[in-house]
Amino acid sequence: MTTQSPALLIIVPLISAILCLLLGLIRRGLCYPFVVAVLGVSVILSFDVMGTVLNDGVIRYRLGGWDPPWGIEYMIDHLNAFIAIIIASISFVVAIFSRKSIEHELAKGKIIYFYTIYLLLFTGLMGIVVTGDVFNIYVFLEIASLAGYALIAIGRDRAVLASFEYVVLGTVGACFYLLGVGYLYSVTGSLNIMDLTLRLPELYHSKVILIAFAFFMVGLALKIALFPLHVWLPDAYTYAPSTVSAMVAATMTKVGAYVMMRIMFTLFEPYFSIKLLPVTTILGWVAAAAMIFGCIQALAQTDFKRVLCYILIAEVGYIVLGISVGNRAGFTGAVLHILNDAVMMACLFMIAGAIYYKTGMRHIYEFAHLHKKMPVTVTCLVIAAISVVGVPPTCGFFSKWYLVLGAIDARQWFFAFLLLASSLMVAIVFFKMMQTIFFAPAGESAHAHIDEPHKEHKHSRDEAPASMMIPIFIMVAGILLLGIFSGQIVSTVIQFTVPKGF
Amino acid sequence: MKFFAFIVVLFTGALLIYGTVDMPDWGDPGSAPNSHVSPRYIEKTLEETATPNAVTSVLADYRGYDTLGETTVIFTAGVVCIMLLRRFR
Amino acid sequence: MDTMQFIIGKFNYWIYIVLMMIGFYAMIAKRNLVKKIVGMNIFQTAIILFFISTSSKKGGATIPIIQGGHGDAAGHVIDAAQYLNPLPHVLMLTAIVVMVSTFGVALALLIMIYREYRTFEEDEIYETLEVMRLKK
Amino acid sequence: MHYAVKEVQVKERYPDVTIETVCRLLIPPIQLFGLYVIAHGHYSPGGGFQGGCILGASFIMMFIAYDIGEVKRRMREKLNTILCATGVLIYAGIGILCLVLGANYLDYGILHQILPAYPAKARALGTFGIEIGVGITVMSVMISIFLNIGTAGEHEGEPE
Repeated sequence: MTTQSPALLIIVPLISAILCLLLGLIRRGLCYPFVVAVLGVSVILSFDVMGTVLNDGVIRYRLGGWDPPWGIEYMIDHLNAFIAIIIASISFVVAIFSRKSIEHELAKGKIIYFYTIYLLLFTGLMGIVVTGDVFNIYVFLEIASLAGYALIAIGRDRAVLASFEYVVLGTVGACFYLLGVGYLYSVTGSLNIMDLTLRLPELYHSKVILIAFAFFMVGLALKIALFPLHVWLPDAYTYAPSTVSAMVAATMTKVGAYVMMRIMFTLFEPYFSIKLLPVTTILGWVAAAAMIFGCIQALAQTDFKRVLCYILIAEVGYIVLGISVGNRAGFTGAVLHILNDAVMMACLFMIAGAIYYKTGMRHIYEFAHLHKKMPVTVTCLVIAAISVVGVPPTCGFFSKWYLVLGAIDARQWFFAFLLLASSLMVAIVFFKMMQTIFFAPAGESAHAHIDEPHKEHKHSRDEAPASMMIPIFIMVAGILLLGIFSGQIVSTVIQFTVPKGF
Repeated sequence: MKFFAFIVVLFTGALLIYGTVDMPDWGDPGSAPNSHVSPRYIEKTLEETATPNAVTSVLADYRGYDTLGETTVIFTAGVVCIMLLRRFR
Repeated sequence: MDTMQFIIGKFNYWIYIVLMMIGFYAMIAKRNLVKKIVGMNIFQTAIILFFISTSSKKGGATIPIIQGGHGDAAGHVIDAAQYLNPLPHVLMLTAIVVMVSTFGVALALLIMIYREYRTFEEDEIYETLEVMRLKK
Repeated sequence: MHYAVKEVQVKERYPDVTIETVCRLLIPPIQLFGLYVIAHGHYSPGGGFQGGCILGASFIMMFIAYDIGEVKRRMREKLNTILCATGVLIYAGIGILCLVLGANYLDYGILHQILPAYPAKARALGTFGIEIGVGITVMSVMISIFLNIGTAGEHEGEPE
């Protein structure tokens, strides 16, 4: 089993997606347990792959038995395996969460198709992560994107419009990526990442390679919603169903960031990306702008999910900043932040979903005295918020610590300062929210006149059902435990992901 | 807005054309795509896969995994269209 | 003479880039949603042409189907220069399917938008949204 | 400006002898040609995707010449969905078969253990198997997308 587990990582969700559709035609209720079971198996498989990588080094799995430059291969090193575990675990936990939330927000007949597409989205993301072939990344990127468009479009209000905007911009991003592949192919004749690594260095001064690199970067920046190209993200993730927001926000941008790392530091050597081109400067400034812009916008929003969306844009800025400073601490911080941010975002979006499920409230100004009604949820919200701000016992602190160290090592004092400043602004965002929840004057809650019958029960405890609370607990436990064990994570896994040449 | 879009398009096009300067000429038999990986597909397709059509053998065999992805993409599109457009009771 | 050689060698790429940019312009500047996805289609088609053009070989090369390959005639030596490069064709078959799928999904979304707003014009949609917001 | 897109509704059809006769004569050869394109993909231009498109086109032609009821009588909605899944399942299943026989995923060469063929020929047969899978999926997805978009999803859903 161990030798074949890289392949099973893709096949299991893919075949299950098809079986889920067929199963749903027989009995609709079977879909949910089936999906949860499959994703559980995927988590086990991803840990198995990680174990193999830790023991035996890089896995190179040849699909169809063909040698690499001719066939397609999986190339799994510490970085891939690490991201694969994150994706699998987050999808698993969010899938548990989905049950009530989806029944609440979707028409009954759509549930089968929802779970099918959910598994296809997972397949696409996993496919991007494990593959070692640049064109294959494009194919799976499109699977993930198509599934993402559909899942976002079934949301409420303006979801369809937001999804359409996402289709247009996402396709531009994918096309730019494909153009980058085409330019690389026209001068190297190869698509395999390891083969390209051997063939590229002699071409580093070619204009084609330069343009290919630029188009890879712009295409991926569109996909991960880096600051000037983020316009599709807030609408899309705000109006999507809560389950989808939690899944997509936590995984999609992270996978894009992973592909960016792969392209900058494996496909091209750090020498090319950092020394030869002014990428450090450009990406650094863009990321800094993203951090500040995201936080400022988050301050101005009232819709809870929209606040989270802008914080997500800022978090993408952190990750890209970590990539762009180009040293050991910065890269460690970026990889660690991918993990932490995935956990925190999934947690916060699930909390938003739980609040919406129970009370129908979306805007922060409606949240007054929520702690009397849903004390456990609010406690979880506080812990997650503390982590996003970056207070020591939680995981958010440690990745920011590495990022600041990286910025200081690179003598980018200004970036280090901006990191701290944006943390402060995130803190203000959450303080505002806490103030509304705990200290709002009695009787001023804005929703009082909207749903009158709720008023008598407002102060009685009424938590979301267990299938929603358990995933939130898992994530909160994750936030605390990842904070405590972040030293171990860095020393067992992340230190091996740092590319050679740093 | 339209003017801005026009500038963006002109800039992108200029970048792309700048990149073509170092590309191999059209139809150059010695260019990298024609000399690095692909010759094996043509020379060995009969021997290794017993399929004279090299496109089929590459599509379904050498790079069969891509085609699996492709089939998944179109399957996704089918399911997506059903989910989005069908009115459910 | 050198310039001439250069232009003859590269003009195919330039044509595709012009096509691509027409599509790209339609995608980002047009206010009609149908025109946007038509532009998307032009963009992707131009990329397909670009890839296919990297597979061409001058000097009498033909489609990559081995002649005399029926049956078990696996004996004779095959010269790669006689056949076009099959790899870009394969990649583009995949890309065509992706393009069709994206187009299908985009059309489905358009129909949903039409159901909701009764128009394909972006400006009118935003007007409707503004009216709805004020009504609240 | 308003485009002249009227309310989408499935109208009654106006029977037209010419169109119906031509289609009745044309559709079987088209479908046969589609099968030929799938089956002969090893020796001539063609393959699963192209053949699947032609097969799907024959149903789309039926939809244009007759009406949606005719297409749904020949290819039920549920059957279409199942076929759509079956195609991918065939593809992935052949890969799994290779896995079970002890080779890597999609390594059709190993199929010579269960097929009466030498390894290279087994590869050709495996290729043929997946072409069929691709063809089935492409055909049913073409029909499904066309029916859903062509009628704006207003036709009857699955009877449940």
